[in-house]
Amino acid sequence: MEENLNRHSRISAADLERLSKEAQQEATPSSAKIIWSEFKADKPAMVALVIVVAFILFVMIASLFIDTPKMMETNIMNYNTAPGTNGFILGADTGGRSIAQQLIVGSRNSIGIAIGLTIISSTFGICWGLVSGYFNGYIDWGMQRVYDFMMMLPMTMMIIVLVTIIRNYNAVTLTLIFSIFYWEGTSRLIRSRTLSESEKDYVAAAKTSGTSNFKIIFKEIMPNISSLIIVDTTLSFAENIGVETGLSYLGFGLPIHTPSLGTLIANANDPNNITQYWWTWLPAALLIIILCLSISYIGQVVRRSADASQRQGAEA
Amino acid sequence: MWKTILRRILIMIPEVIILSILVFLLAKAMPGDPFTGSINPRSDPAQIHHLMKLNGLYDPWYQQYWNWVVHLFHGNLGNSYQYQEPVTRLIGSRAVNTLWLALFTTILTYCFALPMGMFAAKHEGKLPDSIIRVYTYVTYCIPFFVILVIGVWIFGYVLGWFPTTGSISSTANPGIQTIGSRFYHILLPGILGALFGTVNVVQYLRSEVIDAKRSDYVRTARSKGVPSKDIYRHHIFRNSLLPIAAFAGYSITGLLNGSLFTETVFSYPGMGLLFINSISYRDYTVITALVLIYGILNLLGTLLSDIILSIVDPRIRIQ
Amino acid sequence: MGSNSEFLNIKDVSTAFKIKGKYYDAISHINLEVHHDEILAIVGESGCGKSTLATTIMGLHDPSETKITGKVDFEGTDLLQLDENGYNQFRGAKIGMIFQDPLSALNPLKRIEDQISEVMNYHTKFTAEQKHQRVLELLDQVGIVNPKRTAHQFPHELSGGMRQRVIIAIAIACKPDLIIADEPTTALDVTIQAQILDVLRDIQKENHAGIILITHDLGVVAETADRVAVMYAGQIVEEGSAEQIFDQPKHPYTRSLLRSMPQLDKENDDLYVIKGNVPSLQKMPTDGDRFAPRIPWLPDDAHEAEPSMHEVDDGHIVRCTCYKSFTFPDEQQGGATA
Amino acid sequence: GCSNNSSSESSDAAVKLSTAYNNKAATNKNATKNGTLKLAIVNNAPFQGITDPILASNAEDAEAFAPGGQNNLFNVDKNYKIIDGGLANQKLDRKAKTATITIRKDAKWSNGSPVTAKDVEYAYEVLGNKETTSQQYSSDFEDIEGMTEYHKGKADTISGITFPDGETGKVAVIHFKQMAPSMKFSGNSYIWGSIEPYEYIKDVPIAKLASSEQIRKNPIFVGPYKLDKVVEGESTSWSPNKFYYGKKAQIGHITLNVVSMNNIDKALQSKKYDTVAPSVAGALGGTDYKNLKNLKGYSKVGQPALGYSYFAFNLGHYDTKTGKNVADPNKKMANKSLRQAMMYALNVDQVSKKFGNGIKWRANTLLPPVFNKYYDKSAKGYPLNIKKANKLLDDAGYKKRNGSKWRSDPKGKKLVIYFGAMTSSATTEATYQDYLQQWHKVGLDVKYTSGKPVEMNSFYDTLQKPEQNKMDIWLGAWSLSSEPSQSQLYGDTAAFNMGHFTTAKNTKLINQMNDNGAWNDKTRAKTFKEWQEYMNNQAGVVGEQFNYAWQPVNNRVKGFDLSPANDEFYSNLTLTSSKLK
Amino acid sequence: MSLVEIKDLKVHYPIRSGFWNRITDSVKAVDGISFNIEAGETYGLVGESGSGKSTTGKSVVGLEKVTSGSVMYKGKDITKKSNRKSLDYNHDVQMIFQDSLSSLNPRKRIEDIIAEPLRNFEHLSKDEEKLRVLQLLDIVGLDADALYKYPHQFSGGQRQRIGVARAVATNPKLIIADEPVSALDLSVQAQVLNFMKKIQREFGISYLFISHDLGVVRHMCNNIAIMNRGRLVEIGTRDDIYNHPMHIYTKRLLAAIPETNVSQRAEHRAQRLAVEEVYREQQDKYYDKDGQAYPLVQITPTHSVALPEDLVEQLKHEGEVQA
Ligand SMILES: Nc1ncnc2c1ncn2[C@@H]1O[C@H](COP(=O)(O)OP(=O)(O)OP(=O)(O)O)[C@@H](O)[C@H]1O
Ligand SMILES: Nc1ncnc2c1ncn2[C@@H]1O[C@H](COP(=O)(O)OP(=O)(O)OP(=O)(O)O)[C@@H](O)[C@H]1O
Ligand SMILES: [Mg+2]
Ligand SMILES: [Mg+2]
Repeated sequence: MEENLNRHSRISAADLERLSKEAQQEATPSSAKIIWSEFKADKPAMVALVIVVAFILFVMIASLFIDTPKMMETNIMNYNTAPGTNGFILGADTGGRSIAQQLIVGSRNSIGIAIGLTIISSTFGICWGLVSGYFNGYIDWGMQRVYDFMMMLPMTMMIIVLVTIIRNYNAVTLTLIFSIFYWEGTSRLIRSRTLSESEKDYVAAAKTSGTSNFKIIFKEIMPNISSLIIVDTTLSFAENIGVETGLSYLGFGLPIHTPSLGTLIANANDPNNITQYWWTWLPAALLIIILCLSISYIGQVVRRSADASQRQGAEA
Repeated sequence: MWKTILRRILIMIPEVIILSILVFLLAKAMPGDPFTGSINPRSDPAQIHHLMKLNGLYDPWYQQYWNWVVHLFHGNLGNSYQYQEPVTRLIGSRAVNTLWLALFTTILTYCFALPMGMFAAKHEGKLPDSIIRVYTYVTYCIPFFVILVIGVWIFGYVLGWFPTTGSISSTANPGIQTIGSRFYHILLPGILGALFGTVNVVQYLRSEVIDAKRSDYVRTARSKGVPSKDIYRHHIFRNSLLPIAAFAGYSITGLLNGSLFTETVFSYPGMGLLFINSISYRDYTVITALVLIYGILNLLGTLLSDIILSIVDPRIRIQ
Repeated sequence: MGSNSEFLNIKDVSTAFKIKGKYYDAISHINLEVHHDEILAIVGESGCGKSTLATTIMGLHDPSETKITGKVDFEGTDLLQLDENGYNQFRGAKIGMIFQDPLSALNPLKRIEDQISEVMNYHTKFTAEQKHQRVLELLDQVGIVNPKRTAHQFPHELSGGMRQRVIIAIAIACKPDLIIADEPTTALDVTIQAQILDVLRDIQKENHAGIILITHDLGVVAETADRVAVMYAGQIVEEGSAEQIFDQPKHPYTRSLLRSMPQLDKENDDLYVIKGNVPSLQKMPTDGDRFAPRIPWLPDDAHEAEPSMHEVDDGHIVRCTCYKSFTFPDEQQGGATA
Repeated sequence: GCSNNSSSESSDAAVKLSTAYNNKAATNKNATKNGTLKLAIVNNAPFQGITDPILASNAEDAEAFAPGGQNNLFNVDKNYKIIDGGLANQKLDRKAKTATITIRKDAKWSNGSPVTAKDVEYAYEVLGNKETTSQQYSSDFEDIEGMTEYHKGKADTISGITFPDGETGKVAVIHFKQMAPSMKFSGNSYIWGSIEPYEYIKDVPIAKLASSEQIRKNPIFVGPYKLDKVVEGESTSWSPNKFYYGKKAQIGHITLNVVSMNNIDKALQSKKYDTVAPSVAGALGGTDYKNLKNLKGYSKVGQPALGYSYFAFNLGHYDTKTGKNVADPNKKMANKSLRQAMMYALNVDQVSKKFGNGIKWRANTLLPPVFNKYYDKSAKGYPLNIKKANKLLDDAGYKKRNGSKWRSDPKGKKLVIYFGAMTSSATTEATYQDYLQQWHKVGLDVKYTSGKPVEMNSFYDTLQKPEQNKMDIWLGAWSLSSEPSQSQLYGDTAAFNMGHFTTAKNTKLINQMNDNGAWNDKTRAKTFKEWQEYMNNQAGVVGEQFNYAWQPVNNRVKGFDLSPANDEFYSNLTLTSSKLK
Repeated sequence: MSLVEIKDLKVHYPIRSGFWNRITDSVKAVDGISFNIEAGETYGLVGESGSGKSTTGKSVVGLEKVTSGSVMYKGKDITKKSNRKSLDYNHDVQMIFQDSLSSLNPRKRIEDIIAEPLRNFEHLSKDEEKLRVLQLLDIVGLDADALYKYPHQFSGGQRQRIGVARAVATNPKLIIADEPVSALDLSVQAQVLNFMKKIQREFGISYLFISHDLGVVRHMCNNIAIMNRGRLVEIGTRDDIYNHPMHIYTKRLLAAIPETNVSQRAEHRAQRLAVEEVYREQQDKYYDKDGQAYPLVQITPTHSVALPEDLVEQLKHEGEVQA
């Protein structure tokens, strides 16, 4: 082959460096760059990104300086202290615990759970979907039956039952329990895209080029559905923040002395708190809304930048 | 068509069996038993042991499961320990409430969502579209129970427009008053549920309509000289409503999930509230039955969607 | 009707699309006329603006995204001045259109009969029975063997050729004077293509309609067209009768196209390749001869600065004077063309 | 009959409530018949709809069907002592070992059929049947002749219950193997206090009774009101029962609706209900009191609740063979000083004040003040005394060693005490936290069992094991029967004695409460007081809090009186206007 | 020995139906075809849409699960996966696809696309590999700039040439070209066809050239097979097929090709209609009762036609079949 090529091509080893340099100059920007320029072009998206990143950083760092057991100590003298009094910026809850501090630690816990849940369930769901979509025959058939079964499970109920069985659960176990149930949606989405993707000729081309199935799945197909993956992951991240709150509300979430946005919002459980002691739950609720909105807005931008026709940013 | 449906149902059977075993075991694995809760000085532990034995709660699990299955085939889901009546009857009376509410919520959801989705898509990119999209984003991000709690507080208590507990007024006479009262009781939870459920439908419908708008067959219709309002009516809406109709089946899952919250907030005696209560009472028979029923309803929901789809979409119509 | 008079007169029509806030001409300054009883073929490479021209005539562009100038004079009415309602009096009734992709052009959820009779709902006063009869008649006319059965079917149950026939039936349902067929056979097999073209020709004979046939297949043009307009980069570069175009092509572009067809006699030779690429919409040169970059060996002064149409023969028009000095490089040197 | 009695004189509560709301302002107003009295049943779950008090195992059902009179046999005085004048009179014959129950002549069920002696007996059959679903049966009933045989299914009837005038007569005689002084009081565990409509339900197998139409859909009652309608799990509505033998009902309609605990304050504030259905354990808590105490148009009524909360220590195990609790001197908490110190370390007074909002107060003993005669008002209990706590610990050898923050046990081993608590409201859990902090203050390393409050079922699941080492101290609560004998809770054979606190003295005192000497009320009261003092001193189980069973009552209601002596509670109620005030 | 021998190849797709969703029938996409591809030649496979051309192509390259029959390469049947592995079959046999856009992974740079087979079959150093890719690009007439670009940045013709470059990267013996130019404009089509020819000349590659465009096939191929409903109806040299078509289907196909000779279009049309007419009348004769073509009968050493026996007899009489 080599001599064959050398015979027919004007290019020889000598030109290699020069030509690759030339090519480098013409190189197309990477998708990260495209997304970044998309953010730069969209001011609200930039704001959302800054909010989310700054908030997560703030919460992670600030919570290092908070002594959680101490924060969660009751101080009955400060029972439901109103915001701004006694040095409580956002007031205190029934146990006289600072809402502001709980908000920080709680956000960290909730975001942690959401991130953990997103990572575990998405990774699993994506792999499952890719494999099931790529192979057909018995593998896919079997994997689809698992979907059907998952689809049938009444999620919240199952989680409640599991949570009651496991007496000593904490944030980690809770995340794992959620993960059992929350991978299915992502996975289905991925599967259907994989299915249509694996019918495309580039997959056939990869096969004829001798590429292994494993490589085709993760190196050929996966990059092509990466925008879907990114969008779905951001959106499910936003959604996952809400998962724990609902269960906390029903009384099956995190225990009260592990603050989370969920346990804070669950203060709204008591109608008296809704009006009289609004500071016990409202900040957490607002926080969730802002966070989710920002994240899903970011998701939109990422989706848009993946779709060349909708881009607003400069074609770099 | 019937064959396909029947086959689907047959395929469902092993799934239901697996679920039933799973649920049965999980329920048994929960700490405590149906009588732990009734701990007061008046009840004699000896009598409780007697009752446990009487109910076969000391048998090995497979035996209990087997008994349960045998009873199941006689249409008997066992007795509720807490309510001391057959589970079928207990759930039956609650199911009516839940299904009423679910049905009403669904209808309202579509009443809200269809015009909104179409309006947004029709005026894509313009102000009304942006408003509706902001609405959907925000609603999407608020946890459902927060909507419920705030809704109850404002409309139930502060304004006093709606009842806040129960499914029917205790003074309603049979007949029209009863129906009216029932309706009055599901009005607020229905509206709140619909406000929440709307989001998904609106987003889905909007993108469907936008896709349809850009489709080739709409271009064909325009070149036929069909006026634009008729194009919307006969082609765009019709074509994008069909998948939405199928969506209704899938949304059962969401509704059932939501029932846990709605019924808790409104003390509405449906299956969701029954479940939450039964969990703390360890009323195994009720828990297993409810999870199973919810599971089957989920299954039927997807089946229903598939059937609707195959009926309305000639491309996948099964001969 | 029946006279050979022109009834569609396109005058100086340009259509510009809005891309990122700026307008770019997809077709510029098109002049064409269509007569009864004739098939006018428009040929050109992909992206040269053929479909845009068709949809401009049909008024299918979103006014907020496009800017259209010029005049489309149809039987005395300037179509471009009409509002949506006014246009609807023409679409379907006096102008029928046939699209390229026969599957997506039909509503997948409606029966064939409904899709055909829909056009009659707006342009005729037929009763339901009359419409039904007409549908069967039309299906028969476009060569469908079992009209009754087909009328009752859904698009996905038909083969590509059948679907295309249905679309033709829709287009001719109200006996329009003008039929615009945008690549009606590109997606079809040769045998079916031949049948569809036969149907089109029969219909034209029967209805005395004028047909604009858009295609990039020179064979199809040669087989069916009475007159041919060759488009390049949004402009018409040559126009004339089929014989004129095929036997005495003048414009370098037309000549290049014909030369790049695989020929019977020169089996094993390399085919002629036009240098370079069709410029994209945003990079379209605005002045001078748009084809000039693709025949670089021709001296610059061979092109007109502002190319205009020259009549070289009776009804044979060529854009720009470059044709006069144009020869293929190999005709002088006999070398390879790659 | 209004009672001016007030039992609150003995409580340490910050507020003083009257048990009755006489509504003086309305006394001269005429009662109206065309109004509906609206009562709320405070409960998070729907009620279960079992009208039969034998089969029902919870308070909600009792509340929901209370206007029907609960088929109660006897009238009681303010000390829950059975008196004549009710549906039936009871005569105890200690020599013959019999209780003779004589039904009044005019007593009728709400369907018009007469109440018979068989109705009295049938209650025992339902209760003791082998297949019954009732949880109310206890071994005490086996003191009735023939009950054991009947319960085991060996006999079809209970031989110890006879009818001198025949089954349809009005007299039933119960023959006991031995008599107990508690038989004089309602709520005792020997003589069942309600009847069953035998004729009406005789065809239903007892095992199926709870789910039968007769019990659920169309029940009959002997009380002042008859059931018009029951909306399953949600509400009941009532109208006067024209067959009622006693004081005639004065209100046209009564409805009772279930309202969840979360919503009750709002519901009352928006005047949806006249009041809540009275409950002996108290339906409303301290937070509710705070929210509702100044509610316009309502007055507050209350009496000490029939219940208390307590700390218990894990001191032994239950020997399943002998059926006895056994103290175990090696248990971590076996040291009395340690227990006392832990109690002195707590500031229950302060907690009660803050969260109880005045309707809760520190329990100074194990018997709530509602038992006027037995309650030891003078008992000190365990007020906050950190100094004393530290001293007790130091003296007992619980010292901080090797510079540790925490005390170790006298042998120098590390001491970690596990505290068991049930998940509950935020307020309650805040209280737990406070207790933990207090213990930490005296150097005791006290931790939650499994790191956090556990859910109720898990909690009792652990405790009901014959032996457990997960919880060293825990916080529980009892709601009580109106008969205060302690054998079921603290007796040496009591299965509910989950801390397994037993001493010879305790057993002796508890037995004394029901021995022959106890027939004398004074002697009995003395025994009770002695027992309370002993328990306080031993600190095996220590009361945490007492509370008021209180409720706001709308000002249109007249004749509202919670006193136990108010035997005609529902008959006495009147409305002075058809709308809520 | 031929480069590749295809023997009685069948590919059936199951149709499931009935209550238990069992296989009740099958689509006979390819139903018993045999032909040989010689080294260095371009073999044309022509037929209408759905006649099974792509399926045949995919089976030869090993992408399709074959129902029965064999594809022999170097004496081994490569329809078995193990044989393909041991032979490094795809090092020697590659494929060019119809849709150039979908056959190039849109998320990969051109360098990675072309290098893919190299990375799988030849283990080169980074620089060697890059050089090889640059040379390949050069051969198909693309600049080095292309290296780090993505497929969507190229025109259809350029993309198809990238596809060619990838296919020749491992210096294969055979390339299956499945309608490589039917999505392209005339001038671009010419470009790609020229490159394919040039590469064939320079590297001695064989093509299995699949197309429905008889004009292009005539331009490219020495030997041609006509496919109809999963079977071959006629195989022969270019001359056999274009100048002496025997099967009625071939005749009809040829008659339908549009003629660029304007002056003769009337005659051409008449001729076509005549063939159509014959086709309608004699259709039954050329197909068996299931509507399938008959087995091929050799008429000349190069020319075989699927004719029924009686027609063969008749032809023999007429002396058209050489003994
Ligand atoms: N809606 C639109 N917005 C922007 N650009 C458009 C739009 N429609 C067409 N174009 C551009 O206008 C030019 C002409 O397109 P047109 O579809 O008319 O070409 P065509 O000759 O029909 O090509 P083909 O043979 O591929 O159908 C192309 O460059 C195309 O990209
Ligand atoms: N995966 C499949 N499952 C079922 N049938 C299939 C499958 N792939 C192809 N077919 C059927 O096999 C037949 C041959 O298909 P193939 O793609 O080989 O045709 P083709 O000659 O390449 O057509 P075209 O010119 O349209 O590409 C067709 O009828 C097709 O519908
Ligand atoms: Mg076009
Ligand atoms: Mg193909």
